[in-house]
Amino acid sequence: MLTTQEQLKYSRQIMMKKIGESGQLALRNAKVLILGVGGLGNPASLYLAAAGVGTLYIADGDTIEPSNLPRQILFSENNVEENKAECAAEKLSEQYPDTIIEAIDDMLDEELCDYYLPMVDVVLDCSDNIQTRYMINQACIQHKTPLIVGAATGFDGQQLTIDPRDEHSACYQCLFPASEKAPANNCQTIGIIGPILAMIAGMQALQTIKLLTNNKVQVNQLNMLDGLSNQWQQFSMKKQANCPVCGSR
Amino acid sequence: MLTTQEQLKYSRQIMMKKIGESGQLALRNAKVLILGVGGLGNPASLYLAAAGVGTLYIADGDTIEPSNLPRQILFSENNVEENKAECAAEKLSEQYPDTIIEAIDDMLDEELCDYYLPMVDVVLDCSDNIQTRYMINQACIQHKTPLIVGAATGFDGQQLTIDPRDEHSACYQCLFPASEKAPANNCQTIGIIGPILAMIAGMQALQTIKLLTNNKVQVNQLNMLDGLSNQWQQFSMKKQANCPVCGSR
Amino acid sequence: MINVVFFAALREQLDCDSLTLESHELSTVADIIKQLSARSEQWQQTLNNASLLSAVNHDMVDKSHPVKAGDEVAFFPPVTGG
Amino acid sequence: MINVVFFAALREQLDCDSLTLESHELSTVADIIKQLSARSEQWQQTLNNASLLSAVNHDMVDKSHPVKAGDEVAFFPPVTGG
Repeated sequence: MLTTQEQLKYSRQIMMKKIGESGQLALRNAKVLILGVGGLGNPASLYLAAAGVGTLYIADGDTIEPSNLPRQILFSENNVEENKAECAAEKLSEQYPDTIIEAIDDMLDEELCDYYLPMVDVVLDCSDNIQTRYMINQACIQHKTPLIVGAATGFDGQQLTIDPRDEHSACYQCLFPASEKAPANNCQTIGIIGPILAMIAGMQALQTIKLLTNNKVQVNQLNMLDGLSNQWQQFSMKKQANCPVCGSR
Repeated sequence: MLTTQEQLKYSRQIMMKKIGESGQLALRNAKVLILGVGGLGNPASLYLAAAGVGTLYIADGDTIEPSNLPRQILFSENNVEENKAECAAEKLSEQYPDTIIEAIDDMLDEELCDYYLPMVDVVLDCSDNIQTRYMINQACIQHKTPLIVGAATGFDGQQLTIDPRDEHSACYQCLFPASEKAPANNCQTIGIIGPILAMIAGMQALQTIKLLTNNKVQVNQLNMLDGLSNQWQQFSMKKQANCPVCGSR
Repeated sequence: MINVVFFAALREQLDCDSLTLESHELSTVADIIKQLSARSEQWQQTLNNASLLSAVNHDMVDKSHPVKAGDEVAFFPPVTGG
Repeated sequence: MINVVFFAALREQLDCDSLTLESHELSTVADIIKQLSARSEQWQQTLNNASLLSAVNHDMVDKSHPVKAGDEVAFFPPVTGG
């Protein structure tokens, strides 16, 4: 049951048929892992805590640098050199006392995934490199945990949702077959502008809330934002029968 | 000239060809008015201050209520009953000391528009009702000030950009001819979910940054987000020759 | 055939994402609204809202705009909150 | 004719948003890449990146996928930052 105070606070969400009181309760009972608390993980964690998600695990091994500040909106000058996950957890805990926030001050590896994934309902991939993306994809397939992927560099962004509980859902490896020439492009090499991250992380948070409240979430769909032309494109993808990660399920 | 510190801090923006050092300087010299500091104005003002916009005027006559907290990410429980513009200005000033923030603790009227619009380069319409939207549209047409409109309710959002300096640009009134049956739907009556606001305000902030850095900004284009189906649609619109607001220019 | 699509809050109000109509007898957007309004009170009310927006092949048009076989006609509401 | 569109960072790299090609002699996505690669060193490098993604009529496909007149073929890069 929601308290009277919760009913008031979350009233704009509860009044929506697709959320309702049962949806708000589902958010309160949900456990979400956010991998990476940089440009995407900052707004994603803020909006999920704000919406009333009960437990957030946020993982990042990096420390805050001055060049992060123009887009990583939880952090200030005086947080420079702090661990990102710990700093974000502290700020979110203060602002959203209803949410339990646990910081993991390390980039996840397979061992940490084996520990955390069985506890959570969904994972957000907010990481900044393709090796981590392959790793969390494989771990989510193995643990049958839904994975909401976001990525951004320059004026561009991409979002896709993987649901290993659905036998037809493609995985990250189906989309981007691992090659020896994995792209080295990232925010350090080609730059990034904050609002692209707000839009992609917003889509990740939206998919997460829909998934947790038992609304339909679109899989096998690559959403691509081309920010300079202000255009979103949507591409259909298929599970690859011979995918080395999800193909043999 | 940018200081060495600014060059480091904004390096991920400066390294992009479409921004560069000249773009970053343009952001620093820019003055932006944000009308409404609710669900849209919160992330829009955060991302613009973070990106290094030099001066933000933020206007809102409302006070913070508990039901705002699940989506208005600058505010906490202990800000309830404070004025939104003042509270946001205080938080933003602390987090982004490079940006001058002026709070206007009143919803703008025509008189305030006549005072502020000649000072600013662009206005963001982050208001929550159609009367204010018509008012700011008319004022921007009159002062030839670009207007970046965002709107959201439920799982849905819309964004359009109006540039009165471009004689072919349609205005808000061209899109939504004023009728006696103006829609009464708003966040109080049909609810709202935070991530939709992040996506729409992100698009507003992106358009603002593109405009200020002399990149092409798309006018005559209604961008519509249908969050339940996770789809963006784009519709072309035309300036109406007989529009009572912009038609006789 | 004319492909009619609904977006945003209309989908929930009409419990319908899209449908197809035979194009003969339909010469304008208004004709489509009139034909669909006969379906029920709910359709009548939703589609005759003065602020309903319409587009043909992704161009926003008013209700007198012609339609022909093969067109995609979209209906959606204005959004004004924030 | 085949309509070829580029998205995201490719636009800046190629200084091109879209173009059209005669469809005869082009039977797969790979053929399009081969033909366009002849334009310059820049096109050659950009389009022969192993991680380049391609779609035909908004379905993601691999490079051996057939193409025909009227198709829209899109190229775009994977995005991996965050």
